[in-house]
Amino acid sequence: MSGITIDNVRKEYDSDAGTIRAVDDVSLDVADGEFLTIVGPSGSGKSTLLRMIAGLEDITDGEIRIGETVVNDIAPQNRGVAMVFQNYALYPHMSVRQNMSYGLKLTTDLGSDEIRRRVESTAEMMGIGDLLDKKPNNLSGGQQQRVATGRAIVRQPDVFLFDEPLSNLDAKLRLHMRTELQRIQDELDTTSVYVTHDQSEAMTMSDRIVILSEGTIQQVGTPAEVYAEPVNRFVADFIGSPSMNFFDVRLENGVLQGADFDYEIPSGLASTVEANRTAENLVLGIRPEHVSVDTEGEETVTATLDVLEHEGSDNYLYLSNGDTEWTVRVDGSTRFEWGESVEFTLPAEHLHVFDGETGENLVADEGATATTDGSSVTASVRE
Amino acid sequence: MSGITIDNVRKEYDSDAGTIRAVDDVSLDVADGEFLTIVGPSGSGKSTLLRMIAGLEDITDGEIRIGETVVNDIAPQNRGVAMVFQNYALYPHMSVRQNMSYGLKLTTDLGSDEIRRRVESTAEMMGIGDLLDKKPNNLSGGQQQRVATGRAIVRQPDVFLFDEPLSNLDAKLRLHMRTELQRIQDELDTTSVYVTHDQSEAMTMSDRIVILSEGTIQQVGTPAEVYAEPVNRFVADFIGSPSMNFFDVRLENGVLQGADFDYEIPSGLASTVEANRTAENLVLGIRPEHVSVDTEGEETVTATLDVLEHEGSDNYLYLSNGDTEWTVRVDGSTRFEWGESVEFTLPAEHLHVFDGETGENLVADEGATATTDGSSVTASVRE
Amino acid sequence: SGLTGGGGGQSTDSGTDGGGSSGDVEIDYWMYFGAQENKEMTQLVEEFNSQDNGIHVNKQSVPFPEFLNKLFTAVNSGNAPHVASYYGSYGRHLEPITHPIDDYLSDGAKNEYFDIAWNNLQVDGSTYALPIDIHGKALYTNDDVLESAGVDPNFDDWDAFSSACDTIVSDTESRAFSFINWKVGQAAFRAYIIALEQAGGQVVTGEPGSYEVAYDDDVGMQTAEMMAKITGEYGWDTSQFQSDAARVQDFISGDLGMFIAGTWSVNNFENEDGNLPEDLSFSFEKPFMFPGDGEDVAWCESNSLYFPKNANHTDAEKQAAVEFAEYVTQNNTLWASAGGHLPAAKSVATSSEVKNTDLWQKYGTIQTMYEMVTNKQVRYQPQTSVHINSDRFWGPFLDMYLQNTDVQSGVTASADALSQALNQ
Amino acid sequence: MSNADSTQSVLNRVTDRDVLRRIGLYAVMYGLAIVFFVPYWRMFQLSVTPMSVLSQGGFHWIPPELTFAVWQRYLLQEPIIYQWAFNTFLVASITTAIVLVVDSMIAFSITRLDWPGQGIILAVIMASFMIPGYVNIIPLYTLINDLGLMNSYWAIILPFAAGPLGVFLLVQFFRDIPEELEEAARLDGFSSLRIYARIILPLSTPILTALGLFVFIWSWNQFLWPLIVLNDDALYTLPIGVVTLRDVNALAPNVIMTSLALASLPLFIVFLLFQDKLISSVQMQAGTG
Amino acid sequence: MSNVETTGTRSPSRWERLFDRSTRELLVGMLFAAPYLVLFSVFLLYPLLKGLYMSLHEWNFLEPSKSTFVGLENYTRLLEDPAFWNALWNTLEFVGLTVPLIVGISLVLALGLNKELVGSRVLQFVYFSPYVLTVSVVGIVWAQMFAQGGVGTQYLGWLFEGSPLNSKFWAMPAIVVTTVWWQAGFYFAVLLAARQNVPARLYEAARLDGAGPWRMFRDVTLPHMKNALLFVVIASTIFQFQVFGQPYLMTKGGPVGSTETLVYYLYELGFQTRELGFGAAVGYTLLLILVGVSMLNYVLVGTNDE
Ligand SMILES: Nc1ncnc2c1ncn2[C@@H]1O[C@H](COP(=O)(O)OP(=O)(O)OP(=O)(O)O)[C@@H](O)[C@H]1O
Ligand SMILES: Nc1ncnc2c1ncn2[C@@H]1O[C@H](COP(=O)(O)OP(=O)(O)OP(=O)(O)O)[C@@H](O)[C@H]1O
Ligand SMILES: O=P(O)(O)OC[C@H](O)CO
Ligand SMILES: [Mg+2]
Ligand SMILES: [Mg+2]
Repeated sequence: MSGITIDNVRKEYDSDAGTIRAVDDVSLDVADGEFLTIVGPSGSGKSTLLRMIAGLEDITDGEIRIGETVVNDIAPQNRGVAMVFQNYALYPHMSVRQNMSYGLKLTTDLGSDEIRRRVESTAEMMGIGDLLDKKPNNLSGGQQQRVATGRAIVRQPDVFLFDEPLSNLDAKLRLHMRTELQRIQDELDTTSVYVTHDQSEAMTMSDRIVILSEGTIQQVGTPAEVYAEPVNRFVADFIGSPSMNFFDVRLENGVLQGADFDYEIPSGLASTVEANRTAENLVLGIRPEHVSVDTEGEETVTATLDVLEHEGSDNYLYLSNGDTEWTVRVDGSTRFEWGESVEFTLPAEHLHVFDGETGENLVADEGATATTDGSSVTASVRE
Repeated sequence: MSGITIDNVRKEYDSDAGTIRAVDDVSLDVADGEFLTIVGPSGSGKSTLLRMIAGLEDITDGEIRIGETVVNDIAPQNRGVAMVFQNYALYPHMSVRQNMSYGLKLTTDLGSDEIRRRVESTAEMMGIGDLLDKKPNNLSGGQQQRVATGRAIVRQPDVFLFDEPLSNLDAKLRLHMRTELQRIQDELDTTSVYVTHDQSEAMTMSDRIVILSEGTIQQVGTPAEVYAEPVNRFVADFIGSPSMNFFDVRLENGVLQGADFDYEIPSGLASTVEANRTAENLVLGIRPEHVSVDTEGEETVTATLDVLEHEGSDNYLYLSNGDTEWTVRVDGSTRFEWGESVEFTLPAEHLHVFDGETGENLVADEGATATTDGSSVTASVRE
Repeated sequence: SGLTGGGGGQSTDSGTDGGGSSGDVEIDYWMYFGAQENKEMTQLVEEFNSQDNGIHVNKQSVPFPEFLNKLFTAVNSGNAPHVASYYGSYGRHLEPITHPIDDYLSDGAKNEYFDIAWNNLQVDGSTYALPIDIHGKALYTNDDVLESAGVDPNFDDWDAFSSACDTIVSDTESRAFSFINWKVGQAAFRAYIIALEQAGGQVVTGEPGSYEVAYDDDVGMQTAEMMAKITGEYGWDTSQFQSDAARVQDFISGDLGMFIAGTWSVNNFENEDGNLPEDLSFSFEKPFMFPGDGEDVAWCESNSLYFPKNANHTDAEKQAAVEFAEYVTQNNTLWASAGGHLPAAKSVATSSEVKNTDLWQKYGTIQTMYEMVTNKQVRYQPQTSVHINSDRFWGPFLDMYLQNTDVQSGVTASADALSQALNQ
Repeated sequence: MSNADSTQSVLNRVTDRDVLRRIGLYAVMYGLAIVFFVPYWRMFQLSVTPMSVLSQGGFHWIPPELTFAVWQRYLLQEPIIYQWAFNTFLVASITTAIVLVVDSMIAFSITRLDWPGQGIILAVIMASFMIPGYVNIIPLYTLINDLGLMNSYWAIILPFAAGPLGVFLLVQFFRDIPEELEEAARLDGFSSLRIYARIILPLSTPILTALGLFVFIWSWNQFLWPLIVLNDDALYTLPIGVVTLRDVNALAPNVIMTSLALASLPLFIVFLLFQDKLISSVQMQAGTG
Repeated sequence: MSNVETTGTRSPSRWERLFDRSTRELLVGMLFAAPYLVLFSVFLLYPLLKGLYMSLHEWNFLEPSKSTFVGLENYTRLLEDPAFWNALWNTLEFVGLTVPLIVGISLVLALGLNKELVGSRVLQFVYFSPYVLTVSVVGIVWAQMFAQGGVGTQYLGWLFEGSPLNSKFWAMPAIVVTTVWWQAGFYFAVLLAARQNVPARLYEAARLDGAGPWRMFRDVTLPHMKNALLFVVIASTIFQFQVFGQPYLMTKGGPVGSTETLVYYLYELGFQTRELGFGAAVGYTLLLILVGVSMLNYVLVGTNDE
């Protein structure tokens, strides 16, 4: 068991169109036993980073350590890592048992009895004890997922690597397997790096989240931190569903002036913005669930209800005034009529104001250190 | 413009393993201008029913009327229906314009100028005006979806049929397109039958929902009705996410006795159950969002927190006592520790008790008429 | 020709020949000639067509290996041509698919040809074909090789011949003698007949129509042994055949002193320009050096013109076909001067155009052939009703010569196959 | 090379062993390529070697003298090769056209229309897949003879077009065209003919190209059957034409090799132009096997 | 939407009223199927049946009506004909030598070319291109290669003393080599595709599991290529069973019948001696053998599929 240290790591691919910088100067510490999730849109370099840790890609520049050992030149099978792939990468012609014992046979000196024992107990733990003699093709997606995870677990590695392990499952099963993977990680307490493009997966599973974009780290922090205090507009947009509402605004005398609304904000907030901003134009952000239809504050915005969506115990309101559109989440029991005017407030503690040029969050607390320009990021692990 | 009447319709397929009854004696009225959704698990007969309306499948038995006309023997193109398919079924070798105008060319006497005009105005309305000369393969999934919908709209049919039109889109886009489709339907006010296996889609979009299982109708009703008053356990389980919690219980002297808990219920409720039940064993159901951790009632259940999932502004608690597992939704701001004991109540107005044998909801109000045995179902349209 | 180029009697083919006038009788003519012979026959046909005689001939080349087969099919399907070339001694084999022409021949036609050639074309008293030539096999000697070994090419008997061969082998780099010229059963068959008859044996006994195989007797066996020893014990020739025509190649390059080959083989000596190589000096000797006390006769054959059956052919066409055949067989000096054959028509054979060619004068191939014919030193192969030249029968002889099989079983296999075929 | 990325990353780790392995790989692959290339070289080399050199015997990789006389002869003076090439082209094109039209029609009928007995018919056609072409030649020969098709191109074209390969390939492919597409078309008012011509055929261009190339090449290269049914050298196709040239010119390797090279040239050009298509058509064929 | 030209329900057309739906489908279906079905029945099915009929007769080529029924006599004669057994044996020898060589070489080529090599397109061209040659070109070129002054005799002459085509022992191997050169490219292309379809992730998983190159080949590559390899074996077996062109052009079946194969034998009977009834019996026997071979193969494939 050991942590991972990633030090100024870069990865470049040569392609016909020139050099592609897939991972750009990334530094990151993963603590021993931590469950770290890397999220980001497609092509942001998540897989590349993970595969460098695994040893499946060369490291162009920088250093990766697992525990105390620099692994740059160590072959994958000797790094003490195990990986779970998106398509599971199970050997289709081998039984589940053979799939699980293959790595043990090749990389350890364990006797076949011992291997058998270990495979069987792992299979028990994964709930696939009765599938050991089946071929992967005869298993359901969820079962295959369990086998792939079991194959990683049975090797008792120092580090688990997951590359979108759940994305081939359907929605219900995905929810279920999330919980299951978390339970297992809680139990084994093995350092895990988990790649996904699904922010809700990242939010629900991880100790900490790394948000990548175009090969550079945007923010590192606990789920609560990145949700509540996104360092920039990219993170704010990426995390949370439905997405945060964004509006182009200017700030005049403590009043945010949008295209179709004006909104006065507390003077403390206004002065923080003034102090930090680099550009005239700003972006106001607020999450749908933070907009408040309790019209108790004096400062309100009014908009017309276009569509009401009823989902489970919530209602989503799609409102508009002029060309400005608002998404608002309210309780399912609240009644609204189509075409009705809805009045609402924007609670100051949930307001985000981003710089129009740099995209930086001008009002973020200084809790999580983060940058948008790819220089090093370190964050302590949440307890 | 016209409603649809489905009268004791049955569909059987011959297969090697004998006759498959894909749709079993279904009766249903769809009002003029209504947006009706058919949901159900895979293989429940949703597509088959829709395709019989379209004329793509023969009707084994029964009668389908569109407006006043019996359409059983009318060719698909002459039924005045237009359909949007799951994979869009765009002609890949034709431009968007050709895709949209082909049906008009073949089934109407419109001149090519008129067709051009109609195609262009529909394309404008769908926001694909600038894509008219592209081939479908060069479009994104969402754009293809718009083209497919546009192709249906341009024909100005009496009835729209949708077969899982959004299931090929990714989560965010799917949410967005839902809203868009609703807007369009509001605008055109054309009778629509919409098939999906995603209950949340059904809940958010429809005037009424039909829940199918194994070819028979389980319940027909507004989203609110089927959510609040599921007629049987199947519907209760199928509608809502995460699913309702179910527990095998017995009722002794007004006390529900589960494997790991006892819970006393109001006597009115208990006597309704007693009056309706056919079996000794019962199933208690309550939705995660209805479990209350405000421990103000005197009757409480206590369980240990296994996993806490933080999603957006909500927390999901996965609790257990003994072998009984509970899923509970609480507000995101509530703090809980792993391993903590949580005490909660089950509000009587949200309790469902199902018959252990028939699965029928023993405490459902008599609002929506529905049966579980495949006999005819009629429901009036919500205004 | 289009997709249905075959067609019936009224062929639509017009590519190669200038058009006759539209009222002409159209005649189809199939021939298997290749290389030089093809050119000359084409020229003869053109010559004939250019005459104003109301007949137009459309010729078609059909490859030799498939010729018989195609002819049978064509007759069978009612598409047969009016005239087809084939060997004169095949009258019996072709009799079911050809018709006699005695009613159509011009007066005295019989007397135009050497008797031996004419008689060969008679089947049960009817004339079935007209002969173009008489071609035979004899002994080619490469004079440079013989000279450098100090050997005189006049061999009267086997002893003289053997010692000459031994001398060549011992005194030069060259091999002495090859029994066959081409790697094909038919070549072995034709050379074997020469040696067999000189040894007093016969291929078959009895009359046409009731032949019995005879070469599986002692004489036949001994002759076959002699043949096999040439590449074996005697060491005069190698049992390797590097390509079908390798012996010809070896002869020209001086790697081989002598071989048995046909009059027409000179065609194969020509270089790219169609001339005989200047540095090649050779002669063509009568092949009467084989052991035994049989007759001194050599094998001969005639390219001939047959008249396939076809219900669509009119009498006028049949008449025209014979007219054409008479013309081609009686006006073919080219066939000698360029083709290397002795024409079967006496007057052509002895015409000055023929006698003045190098082949008559300098190399003596045609002259030697003429002498053998007039001295009655040539004989046709038996007129069997089976396709006697087939590799089925003579492949074993080739194999014996190449030391691939022993003589006993080779002769037996060959004789059995032929007997079986003759008795069917 | 879809998995180049993985191989790449494996091979990038430059160690001595990898370098050695790579050198070995190149040696084997290029060594085999050279061996494979030898017959081509010999064909070309002999075609430009004059008889004077050839009749000396002896062996050369590079002839001491060159002549393009024979090439000139066949390219400029004796047009017979052009005639044969044209014939072959005609036969191969017509065969290909018939196969594409007729096979796609029945494949459409079987996969996209619904009528009783289609299963049985398909089964019979598929079963005939097991019947090797040569088994039938004798009865087929008598049939062609009876039909009066001897010495005509139909004798080559029609039996070839009756083969089940195209039906097999197209049935597989058509089955994979989403049914929704056809249903959408039916709702749009397409007739069956229109669905076939406007939807199925345009969508099948990859498989039709592959099948077409394949049939074209097979038909172009047919040997035994044209040898049996064609009589007239003006009607010959290249493959049998060159064999008769050999019989006539058996002595002159340069002449024979030139004719062979000329006979191979057209398909070589086709291959150069369509290398990827052809190879993928081979692979498609295997995919059905 | 109340205005003109909406796509409303219409009444059935005449064609719809005349025939019910299934009749219409049948008519249209047959219309599309007919052209091929005619070709198929006339030029494939009919000859197949006629072949059976002919094989039971002593067939008179010139006058088929005079053919006599002989029952199974042609077949019994066949079984007693040493030439048949010789041809069968030669064919088995040819197939037995050719198929393993083709499989081996095409596998080597496919695996090698799967790596990224400089010039891989050229290599692919060289390996595959012989396949587009006609057998007459292949046969004649290779006959030259094995003839006097040919490459084969020049460098390997010591093996067979002169030309292998003259040797009872070496003639068949020479034909085999020729065939491998001609055909390997086809199967190479098939196997290359199969190799490229092996998911790259599996190699990564195997790397993490500690597998070396041999293990990866044995445990990942081979199992994935199994079906393609089986196709190659089956297809090449069936195709090579019908070898004709090469012996026809290179050896005429010799020396001493050592390269006379079944189809060659069939060809001689049918088209040289015109014993059509007997030839048809040979054809049917060949068919039975090949169907047997396919069956055997299908059984093998069947038991191997999970
Ligand atoms: N082998 C390669 N050669 C060249 N470029 C590559 C290679 N692998 C990845 N890239 C490029 O590197 C960048 C990062 O790719 P990577 O696969 O790490 O993204 P990702 O975040 O995992 O995306 P996804 O969510 O789609 O899996 C992309 O621009 C990609 O095109
Ligand atoms: N053409 C057919 N032949 C035989 N059985 C069929 C056919 N089409 C559908 N079925 C069967 O009919 C039943 C209902 O199928 P249907 O496609 O209507 O289900 P569905 O509810 O649309 O499912 P899904 O959500 O998977 O699309 C299934 O059991 C299916 O197997
Ligand atoms: O006559 P071909 O060209 O079909 O030849 C078939 C081959 O000889 C089989 O190896
Ligand atoms: Mg990735
Ligand atoms: Mg469906």
